[in-house]
Amino acid sequence: MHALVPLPVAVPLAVAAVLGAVGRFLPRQVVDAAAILAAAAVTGVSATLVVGTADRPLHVFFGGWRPHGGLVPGIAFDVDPLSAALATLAGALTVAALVFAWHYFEEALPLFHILVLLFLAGMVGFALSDDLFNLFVFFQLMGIPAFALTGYRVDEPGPLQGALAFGILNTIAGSLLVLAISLVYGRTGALNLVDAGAALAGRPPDLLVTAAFGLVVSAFLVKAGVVPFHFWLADAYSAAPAPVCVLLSGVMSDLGIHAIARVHSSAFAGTFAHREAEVRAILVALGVAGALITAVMSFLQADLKRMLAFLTASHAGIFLAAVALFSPAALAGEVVWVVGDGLAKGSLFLCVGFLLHELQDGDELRLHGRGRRLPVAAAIFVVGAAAVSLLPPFGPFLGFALVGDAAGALGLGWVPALLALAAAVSGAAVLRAAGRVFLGLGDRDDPLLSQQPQHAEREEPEDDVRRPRVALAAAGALLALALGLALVPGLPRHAVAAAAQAQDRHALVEAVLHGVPEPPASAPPQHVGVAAYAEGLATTAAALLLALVGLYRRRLPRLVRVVAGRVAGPPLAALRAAHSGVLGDYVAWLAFGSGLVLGLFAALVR
Amino acid sequence: MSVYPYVIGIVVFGLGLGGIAVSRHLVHAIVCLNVAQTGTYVLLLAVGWRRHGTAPILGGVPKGSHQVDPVVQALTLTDIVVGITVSGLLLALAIQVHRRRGTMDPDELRALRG
Amino acid sequence: MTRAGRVVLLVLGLGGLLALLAIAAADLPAFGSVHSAYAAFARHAAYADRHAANSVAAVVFDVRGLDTMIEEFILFAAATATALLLRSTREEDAERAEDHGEGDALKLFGIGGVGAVVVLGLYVVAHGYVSPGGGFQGGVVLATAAALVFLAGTYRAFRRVTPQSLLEGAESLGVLAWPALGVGTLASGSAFLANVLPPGSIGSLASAGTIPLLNAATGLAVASAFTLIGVEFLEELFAERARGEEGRS
Amino acid sequence: MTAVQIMALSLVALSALLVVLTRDLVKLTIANSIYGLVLVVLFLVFGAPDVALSELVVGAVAMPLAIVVAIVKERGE
Repeated sequence: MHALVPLPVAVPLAVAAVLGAVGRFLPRQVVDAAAILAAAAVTGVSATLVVGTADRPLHVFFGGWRPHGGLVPGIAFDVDPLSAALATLAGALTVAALVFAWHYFEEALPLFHILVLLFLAGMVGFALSDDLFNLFVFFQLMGIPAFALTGYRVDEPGPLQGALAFGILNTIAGSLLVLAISLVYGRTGALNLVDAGAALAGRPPDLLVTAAFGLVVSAFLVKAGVVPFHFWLADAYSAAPAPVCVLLSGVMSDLGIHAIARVHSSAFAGTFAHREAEVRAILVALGVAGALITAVMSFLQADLKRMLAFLTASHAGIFLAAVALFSPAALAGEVVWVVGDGLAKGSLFLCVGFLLHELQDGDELRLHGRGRRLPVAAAIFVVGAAAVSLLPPFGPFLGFALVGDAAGALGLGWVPALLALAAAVSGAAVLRAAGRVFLGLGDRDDPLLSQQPQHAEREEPEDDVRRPRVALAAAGALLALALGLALVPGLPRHAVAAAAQAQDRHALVEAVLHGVPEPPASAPPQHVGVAAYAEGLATTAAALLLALVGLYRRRLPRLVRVVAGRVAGPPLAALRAAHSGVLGDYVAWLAFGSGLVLGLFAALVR
Repeated sequence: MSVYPYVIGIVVFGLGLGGIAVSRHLVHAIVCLNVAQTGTYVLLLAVGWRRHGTAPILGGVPKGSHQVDPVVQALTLTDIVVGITVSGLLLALAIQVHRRRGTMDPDELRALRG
Repeated sequence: MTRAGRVVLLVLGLGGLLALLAIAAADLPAFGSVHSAYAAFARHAAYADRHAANSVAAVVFDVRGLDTMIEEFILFAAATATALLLRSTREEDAERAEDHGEGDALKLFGIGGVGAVVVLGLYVVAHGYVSPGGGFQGGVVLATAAALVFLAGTYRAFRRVTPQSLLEGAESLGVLAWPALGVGTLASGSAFLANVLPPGSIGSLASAGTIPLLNAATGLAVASAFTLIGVEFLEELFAERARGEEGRS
Repeated sequence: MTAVQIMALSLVALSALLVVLTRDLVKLTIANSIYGLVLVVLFLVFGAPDVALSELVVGAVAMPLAIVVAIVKERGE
C-alpha cells in the first residue's frame, strides 16, 4: 500500500511529459484516451487509498529519508481517508472534464491535456502533502496550469483578464505562504507539519505564531475564494472554458479549506489548545459572513458561469465555517459535503457548457425559454441545483447533517442555520435560472441581475453531434455519484472515525516522529435524525421559494417592492460596485484581508 | 540591529505588493510582483544565516568553520524558478491583453463587472 | 471603487500587515543565531552519506527531491503554456524580416562569445553538485547562448539553432526523467526518488549517486524550456515588425 | 551582522523602492536589472552562492529579455 501513494502524483506527471514529447505526432483519439486513462488511474488508486487507510493513515517519506531523532528531513505524505477522498474527487472530476472536452481543442501540441494532467497532479499532491514547503510547491503546480487554462480562449477579453487576475492574486498568496514558512522554520527548524506542531506545542502562541497561522490562512483563503479574497475567483471561473470550471469550482477551491484544516490540526492545534474558542470565533465569522455575501452576489448574476462562480465562493465560506468548529464530526461532515457539493457543481458546470454549445449563449435572460426542448439537461440542472440546496439524501445534505450535529454539540446551533441560508440563497439563483431557461417562467428581462457583455462565447468551434450526449452523460454520472455517496453504508461513521484520528495530535506525533502506528480508527455509529431531514427539506423549499420570488418579483404587492427597494437597494449597489473587475482593487482587498486576519489573530489569540 | 534583515525582507515585500495595487501598467505590475517575491527570499535566507558562517560547500573551506543553512537556500532556489516562470507567463498574457484591448493599464481592463 | 478609496484600503491593510509581520519577526531568534538541526542533518547527509561537495545540491536533488521534481513540472507547464499562448496568435505565414545587419564588431564578439557561453553553461550544469551552480543555473546560461546567436548572428541562424519541436521534445524528456527515475526506484523496492546509486568519491564528478542524473535532466529541461520561451518572445518581435499590426478589437 | 551585510540590505531596499517608483518602462528595465545585481551581492554576502548565481541569470538575462519584448510590442504601434 505504501508503494501506491506516490503514483497518483507521478502517473499524471509522467503522462503529461510523454504527451509533451510525442503528443504532436499522435492522433487526437490516442491523446484523449491517454489523458482519460491517466485520470482514471489516479481516481482508482486514490479510491483504493481511501479504503486502505480506513484503519490508520499512511505516512510515506520520499527519497527514503525517514524521521531521525525527532527530525523529519524528507518530504512526507499523510494519506488518510479524508484527504484520499478529495484526491479521488479530483480524479473523478478530471475524468468528467476530459470526457466532456473530447475533441474540444485542436492545436498541434495537446496543450489542454498536458495542463489538465499537471493540474490534477497538483491537486492530488496538495491534498496529500504533510510538508509546509511541499504544500507551497503543489499550491503553485495547481495554480499555474489552472490560470493558463483559464486564459485558453485568448481571442476573447474576459478569459485574458480572468487569467491575469488569477495568476497575480494566487502568486501573491504563494508569497504569503513563503513568509509563513520563513517564520515557522526560523522558530522550529522544521518544515514537516507534525514536526513543527510538536515544536510549537511547548509554548503558548506569541505574535510570531499567530502571524504565521494568519499568513497560511490568508494564502489558502485566496485559493478557496472566501470574502474578501474572492474577487479574482468570480472573474476567472466565469471566463474559463466549462471543462476547466468543473475542476476549478468542483474541487480546487475546497482543497484550500481542507489545507487550513490539516495545517491547523497538525501544526497549530497544540499551541492554540487554550485559545481554540477564539480561533473558532474568527474563522466561523469569516466563513459565515463570506458565505452570505457571495450567496447574495450569486443571486444577482444573470451570467450562468458567474452565478456558479459566486456559488463556489459562497460554499467555500460554508466549508470554512464548518471546518472551524474543530470537532471530528464537523471535519467529517465538511469533507462529505465537499465531495457531494463538488460532484453537483461539476454536473452544473457541464450543463452550462452544454448550453453554451447548444444555444451559443450563457446568459439566463437571453436564454429565456430557449431550453424547452432539452429535457435531459433540464432534469440534470434542476436536480443538481436541488442537491446543492441540501436536498436529502444527496451528499451535501449528509455533510450538512453531520456539521449540524457537531455545531449542536458545541451549542452553536445558529451556525448551521446561517450556512443553510447561504446554501438556499445560492441554490435559489440556480433554480431561478433553471426555471427561466428550461421552462420559460418569469420575465424576459430583470434590471436587478447584472449581465456580462455578450462576447462570441462559442465553446466549440465546429459542430459535433456526438458531443451533447457525451456532456450530459458525464454530468449525469457525476450527479449519480453525488447521490450514491450518501447511500454508502456506514459512511458517516467511517468519516467521523477518520476525522477523530486526524485530530488526535499525540498519536500523530508518535506515528510520524517515532513510527508508532496509531490505534485503529473508531467512532460511535452516526444517526441522521428526522430533524436533519426536516432542515434539509426546509432549505430546498426556501431555495425554491426564493427562486420563484426572483422570477416573479414584479408581481409582488407594490408596498413590498418599494420597501425592499429602499432597504436593499443601496447595500446591493455598493456590493456590486465593489466587484469592479479592476486588478488594483483586488490586490488592495487582498492586502486589507490579510491585514485583517493577522490583526484578528494577534488581538484575540494570545 | 539583529532584526534588520528580517525587516528589510518584509519592507521589500510590502513595496512590491503596494506597487502592484497602484500600478498603471501591466509590465510594471508584474515587475512589482517579482519585487514582492524577492522580499520573501531575503527573509527566507536571513532565517538561515549563521554568524561567521560560510557557504555550505565543502572544499576550499576550513573543515571546522561554521556553515550556513543549505535547506533554506534549496527552498529559495525553488522559489526563484517558480517566480521567473510565472513572470514569463504573465508577461505573455500581458502581450495578449495589449494585442486584444490596446491598453496595458489594469484600471482600464474592466471586461467583467458586477 | 475609486483610486483614492483603493489607496485608503491598501494603506490600512498593508500597513497593518507589515507592522504585524515586523513585530512577529522580532520574535524570531536574533539574525545569525538560528541553529537548526535540519541544517546540520542536511550537511551531514550531503558530505558523509552522498559525498556531494555542494550540500545545497544534495538538498535540492535528494533530501527534498520531490520539491524539485514539482518545480520542474511547474517550469514545464509555464514554458509550454507561454510558448503556445504567444504562438497561437501569430499568423504562421507572416514572413520574417531579413537580417537586421548588426555591426561587424558585435557579430565578431557574438560568434566568438557563443562558444564560450555554451562551455560555461555546460560547466555550471556539470559541476552543480561539486561547486556552486547546478541544472537550473547552467540551463539558463545555455539558453543565453542561444539568445547570443540571435544578437550577434542572423535571425535565420538563430532559428536554425532552435527548432521548436526539438526544444519541446528535449524539455519533455528532461522533465520525464524525474518521474521515470522515481517510479524506477519505487519498483526496485526502495522509496520514490531514493538515491540508490553508490556515492562515489567526494569532489569528483563521479560522486553523489543519482544526483548527477537528476542534475543533468534538470539542466536539459531548463535549457530547452528557457530557449523555447526565448524563441517565442523573440519571434514576437519579428512577426510584429515584418507586418503591420492587424486592427485591434 | 557585518557592515557589508547592512550596506547590502540597505541597497536592496533602496533599489526595490526605485523599481517600484519608476513608471517609464525603459528606466524600469534598467532599474530592475540593477535590483537583480544588488540582490546577487546580498545573496553572496548571506553565504548563498547557488542562489546568487540563479538570481544573476534570472535577473540579468531572462527577466530583462521578457520585459524588453513586452515594451517593444507596446511601442511597436
